[in-house]
Amino acid sequence: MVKTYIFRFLIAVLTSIFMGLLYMGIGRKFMARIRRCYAGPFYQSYIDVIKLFSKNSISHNWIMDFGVMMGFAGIIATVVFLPIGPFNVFPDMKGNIIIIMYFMTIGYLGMAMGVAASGNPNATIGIARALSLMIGYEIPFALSVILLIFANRSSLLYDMVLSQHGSFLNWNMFRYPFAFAGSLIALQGMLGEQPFDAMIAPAEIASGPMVELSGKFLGFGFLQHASQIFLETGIIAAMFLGGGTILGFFTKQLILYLITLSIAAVFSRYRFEDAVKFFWIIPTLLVLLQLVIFLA
Amino acid sequence: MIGKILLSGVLISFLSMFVRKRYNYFRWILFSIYLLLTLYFLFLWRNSFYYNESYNFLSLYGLNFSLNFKITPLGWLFSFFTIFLTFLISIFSIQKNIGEDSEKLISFFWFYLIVSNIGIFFADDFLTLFIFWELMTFSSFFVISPGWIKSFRAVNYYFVLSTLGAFFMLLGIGFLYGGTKSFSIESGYTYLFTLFSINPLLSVFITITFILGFFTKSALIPFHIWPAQAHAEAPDDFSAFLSGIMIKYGLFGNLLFLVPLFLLIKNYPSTQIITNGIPLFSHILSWVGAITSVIATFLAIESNDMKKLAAWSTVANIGYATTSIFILSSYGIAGGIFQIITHAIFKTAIFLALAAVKYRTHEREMHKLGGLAYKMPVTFLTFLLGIIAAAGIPPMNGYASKWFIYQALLSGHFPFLTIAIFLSSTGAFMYLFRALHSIFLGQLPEKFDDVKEVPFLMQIPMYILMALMLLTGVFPGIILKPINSVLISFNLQPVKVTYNTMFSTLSSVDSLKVFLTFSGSFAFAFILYLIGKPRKHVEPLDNYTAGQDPKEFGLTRELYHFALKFYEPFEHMFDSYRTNTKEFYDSFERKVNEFGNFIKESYSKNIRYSSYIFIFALVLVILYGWLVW
Amino acid sequence: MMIDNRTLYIYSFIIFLIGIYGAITNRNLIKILVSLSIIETALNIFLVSTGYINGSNPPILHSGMKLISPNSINISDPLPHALVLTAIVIGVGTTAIGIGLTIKLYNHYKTLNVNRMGDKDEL
Amino acid sequence: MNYNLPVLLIAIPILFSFLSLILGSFNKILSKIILISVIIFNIISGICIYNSVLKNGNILTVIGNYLPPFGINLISTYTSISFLILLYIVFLVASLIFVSKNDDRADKISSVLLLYLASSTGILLTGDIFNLFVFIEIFSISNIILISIKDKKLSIKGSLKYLIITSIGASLYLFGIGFLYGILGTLNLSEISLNFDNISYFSKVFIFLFFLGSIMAELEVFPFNFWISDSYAGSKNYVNILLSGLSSIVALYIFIRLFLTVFGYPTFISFSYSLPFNVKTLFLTIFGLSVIVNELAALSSKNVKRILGFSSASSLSLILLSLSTGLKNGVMAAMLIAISVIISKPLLFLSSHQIMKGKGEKNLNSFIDGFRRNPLFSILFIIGVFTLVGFPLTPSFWGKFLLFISATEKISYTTLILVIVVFSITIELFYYFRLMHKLFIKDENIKVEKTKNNFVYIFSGILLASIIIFFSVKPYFTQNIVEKTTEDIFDKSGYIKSCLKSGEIDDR
Repeated sequence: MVKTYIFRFLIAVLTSIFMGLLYMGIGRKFMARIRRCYAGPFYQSYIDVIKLFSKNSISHNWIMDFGVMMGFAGIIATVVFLPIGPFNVFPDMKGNIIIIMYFMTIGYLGMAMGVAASGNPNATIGIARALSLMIGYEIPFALSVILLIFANRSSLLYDMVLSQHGSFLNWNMFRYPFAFAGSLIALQGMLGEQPFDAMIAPAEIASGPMVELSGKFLGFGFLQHASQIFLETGIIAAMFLGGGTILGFFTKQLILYLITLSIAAVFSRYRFEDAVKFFWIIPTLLVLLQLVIFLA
Repeated sequence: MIGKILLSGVLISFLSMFVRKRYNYFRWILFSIYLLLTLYFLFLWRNSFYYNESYNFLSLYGLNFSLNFKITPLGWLFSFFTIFLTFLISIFSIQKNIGEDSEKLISFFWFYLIVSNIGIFFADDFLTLFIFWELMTFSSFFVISPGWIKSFRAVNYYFVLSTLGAFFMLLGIGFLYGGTKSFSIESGYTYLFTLFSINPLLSVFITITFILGFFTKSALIPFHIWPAQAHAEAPDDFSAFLSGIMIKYGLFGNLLFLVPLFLLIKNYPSTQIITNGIPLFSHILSWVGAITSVIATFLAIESNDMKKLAAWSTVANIGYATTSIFILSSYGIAGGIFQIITHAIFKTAIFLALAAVKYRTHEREMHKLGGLAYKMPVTFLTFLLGIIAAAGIPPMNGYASKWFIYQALLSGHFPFLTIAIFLSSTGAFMYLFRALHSIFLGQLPEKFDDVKEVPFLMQIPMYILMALMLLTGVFPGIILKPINSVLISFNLQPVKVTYNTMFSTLSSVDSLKVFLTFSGSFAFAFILYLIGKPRKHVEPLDNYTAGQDPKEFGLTRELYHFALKFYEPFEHMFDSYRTNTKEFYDSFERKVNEFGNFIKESYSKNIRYSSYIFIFALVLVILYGWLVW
Repeated sequence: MMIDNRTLYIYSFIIFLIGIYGAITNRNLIKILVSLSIIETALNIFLVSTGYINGSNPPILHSGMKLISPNSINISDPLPHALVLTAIVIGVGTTAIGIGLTIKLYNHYKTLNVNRMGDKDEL
Repeated sequence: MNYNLPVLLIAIPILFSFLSLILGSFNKILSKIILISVIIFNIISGICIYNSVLKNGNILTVIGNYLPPFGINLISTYTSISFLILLYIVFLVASLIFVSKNDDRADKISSVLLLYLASSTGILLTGDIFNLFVFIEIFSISNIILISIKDKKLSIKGSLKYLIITSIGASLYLFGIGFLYGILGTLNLSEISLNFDNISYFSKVFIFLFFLGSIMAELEVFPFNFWISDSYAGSKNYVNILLSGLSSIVALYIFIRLFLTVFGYPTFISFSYSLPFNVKTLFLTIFGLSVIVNELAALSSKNVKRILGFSSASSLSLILLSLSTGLKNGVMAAMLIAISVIISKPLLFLSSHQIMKGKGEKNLNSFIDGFRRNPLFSILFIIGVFTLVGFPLTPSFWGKFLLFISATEKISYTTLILVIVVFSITIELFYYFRLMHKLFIKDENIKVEKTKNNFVYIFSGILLASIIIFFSVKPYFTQNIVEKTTEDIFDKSGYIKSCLKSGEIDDR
């Protein structure tokens, strides 16, 4: 029985890495198109990862290695709990949303710890910004999760998906439009895309947390970002777009990612305390409005 | 049997007074042996519930004052985990006191704290509860400020607030005694329940006196300022006891008296206003808990002193526990008690780690520390696991209790309470990482280059606590089974739980599988790490100045440690509505002093004033007599 | 005009009030002590007047008076007179001590004015 | 044990007080010996009176063979005897301290002390209202002299204030007696209490106000306690002990005897037709106000003796407050608190004096580093504070507990006052613990030498502390004392019967 779990675990992890890198490659080409210039082939990100893992790298102490590994492990562990379309690693815990939300924080904690151990002040300033931004976008995201839990009387993503099958009209996107808008903005913050990427602002803090990472550590960061894209878009897809078959699920993820990229291409960077204020006002009010409508 | 334990505690405390100053640590060995004994007895009684014992003291005119104890499941659970954690703390403080020739008094009063701890948890009637409550307040006064000048200002918030609360509770007990002619808690809240319909004003007044008594002790909204002061100033191992155990007495009081009262009201809703399925009163109290946790989290984000930060996080966690207790559903109460126990475990771990840091560096301000992880790996690991548990991240026990609270809140349809709890738990992650980074990661200052790991005796409690956190995290059933027996004593239906999975209406979690997935993915990452080219170790400073000697640039390692104003922009967001309750209490005290001065001034300055007072008094008496006749 | 008990009571009460007024409003310590003795005298008048019975003889048993039954002799009640005696003695005692202390106080403060006696440092 | 022993208790101290003046002029030691021997004699005879009162109830001593309603008589009930013994213990402590100090005016002071002893015993035993006035006057005069012994600015000012207020009080008292005599025609306490009920309503109010006004000064109640701040700060240490310990016992006894037994306060609480105007609210307001005001004054004063003075005044008004609830429990609570206050107050004065021995200025900071300097007396100080403040299992804890229980039957005026009492107790706890905290402040670098305490202080300190511990450890002993005193206070008829049993009631 354990063998099947390990086998399913590997499938989930590898698909998340593979698809994540694919989305990044397509995303890069998409951004280049918007800026009317040409980007490398869509498989460019695979090459980068293989290149990074083959170069030698420097590290300051054992906590840096331990932290980066822990960060990546956290994100993979969360992906395991995400129902990729109909496929589930654990039959009895089909995508418990609360576990996913809390497991993500392990990813952040691991990465933050590894980067902070590098001793570079730019890295820690980046992490401080990332964390305060996190408290910003978590509120609207949590509100929409609560709304859906109240709607389906269960906190399993699987049940949320079940409630949406049938014609695409009864997707949650249409049933709770405001909540969908709020969580889309939250997704923007989660992925750390353009308007809310104060934490890796290259100009101010030399790309923040990644300042000390080199070689395979940067590779780990890359992979973590890739599976993070796969995870977050997967959650929103499951919650609001009724993740159907595997292929349908992937396409929905890609569409969501491209939407965030298109917003990113247009907006310039927010100061992160204004970003937090923005998160606490507009998306939260949207989802609150939806909640009030639902409760009334 | 309980009486013998208490008596032996008092006797040993006098015995410990005669140990000479040089062998100070021998006192603590005595203390931990005593704790081990009590632990053994407690373990013996684990299923002999409802065994009671009474010692008759004084019977003045039919009022028989007697101390009587009863082992209730709630009392047993609380006393077991508190004594166990104090045992760990006492091992830690043996080592801490080897060097110091600390005052004889501290260990003397520690015994009284433990005696009152057992007394409170096993008290069967109000009189015993009040006696040990007073004993605990008086003895904790001396331990928090053993003669340090600065610590008096800190401890007097705690002392004045808790004595005020205790005496208001005495007023409430008086009223209940008026009604029921007996001190038993059981008849107390049934009488109060019937009183709600007859004379609502009096019953609300009585409940408020009890709320004052319990909420001052467990530091909720209007009285939330004393933990930050008391913890910062108390001796380090005592602040572990203070925040791990002493702050729980208020919650124990709630569970003992207020929760059964509200359950009664909930089951037979007569005139009481029922909102959202629970009485309005307890709904307000759960809101008080939620607001405390949010405010405490934001204050913790701003604090730069590591022990103040930990104290504020205790206040926040107590806020969660109160919110979930006052939802009155079986999941709510189970979640609350579970949160209290897990919080006690990981908060003791965090505070012991902080005490170890202070033992080595004698420094409390976080920006003066840094990079201690490279020198003190064991303390770093304890602190890390404590942080993971405090933030409620899955493999550790913090997650299990948070999960329970969410189930209670969500199934009970309290959306806004869930948001408040969620806000404070994400906020918790912010200030916990701040502590982790500023103390353990970042740059190691020159003066701490020769800092060594804490001696082995101090490491034992850390190992045990780490193992405990993981164990209760992966197998939550260990703690949930006794909690179920407590729920049965509240005649609520128990929570469905096996040793490693927790079920609820919304979803179920198998924490063993969660732990296995995490370790599996960690192994996967480790394999990936081995595939990559081996890394080269480089000194951090060589990196920035590209090999040149940083001393020429006048750069010391401290300059590179970013810790002072960690979340400064985030704090500026709240500048406009920053109310300072400490200011309020200080000004209140100043006014009382001025008024007292005015009275004294008017007397002793000269007889002229006193004659005015004399005439005024005479007129008052005559007027009074004339009006009242 | 025969002065009966009622008017005596009122007079003594008025003198008492005068004494009280004097004790309160005076600044000079000696004047306060004088008003204290005024109160004493008011009291004594009051006490004696309680024993007075209208139209009765002074309570001295001379040889001619036969002692048949207490009600028949028309004498005023002797007991308050005895009380007044002790009250006067006590009044004298208190005033003597008062004046002794005022002299001592004068040596310290060099003034008898009550207002200027309270000096700050003793608080 | 014949019936005339109580008279000796008063006569011998007066006789020897004058003898000590004469003998003292030859040699100071003689007057000290007289003082100690008289106090020992009084204690021994007091104890055997106590036994006889236990055996056969109240003892009536008739003086000059005038049967009770006429002449002066001494009546020793259970309350007065137990108060007497407490009084003698505190007086023994004070006189021991006085003897240990060599003072050139020793003979004069010992004669005043003996007068003090005689008058306080007289107050406790007398059965006649005018006789009570005479003893009160002697008592206050000896008080004035004792306060002014220290011959400092502050002490003389304090004694003068005390003189003014007590003489006004005494005059009010005389007015009361005159008025009472005018109506009832008798001076004997028991006869007054016998037909006090059928006095007209208006005159009852007058008598009441006069007597209340007279003893408020002695009881240190709010409008008349302005003498505390100077006399406590100014007077000598053993005088403070006398003031705080003895004068509060005596004042308390006068209040109990006059209001509870003679005027029958408890009876008219329940069905108050005899004194219709609401005396309970009047008492509660005055005493509640005085508790909170004394506490505030104590909180803000810096001089330690002044703090202890004001706090003794506030605990006295707390006792009066619980007495004025008029319930049986209330009076019992008052007795319990009274026992612990009367013994712990002198202990506090004693130990604080020793702790601040070296220091010039007697303010708060002289307590710093007290524990290392003088460990014995700091522990005694802590014991004293714990008993006064109501540490669990001490008599005052049971007293306060009983007070809270008895007064909160239903929401009434008393609960409002109790809320004030709660605040005042917290304030009291605050400033005592502030003092105790200062004891433990120590800075390592300066070496502190232990102060040498002379034997008398140690002996009396340990004596008082052991009495307190004895009371709290053996609760049954305290319990039957308190129950018997409450019984004795409440049975007005028993008091009258024991007084007038030997003579027939005059048919006037």
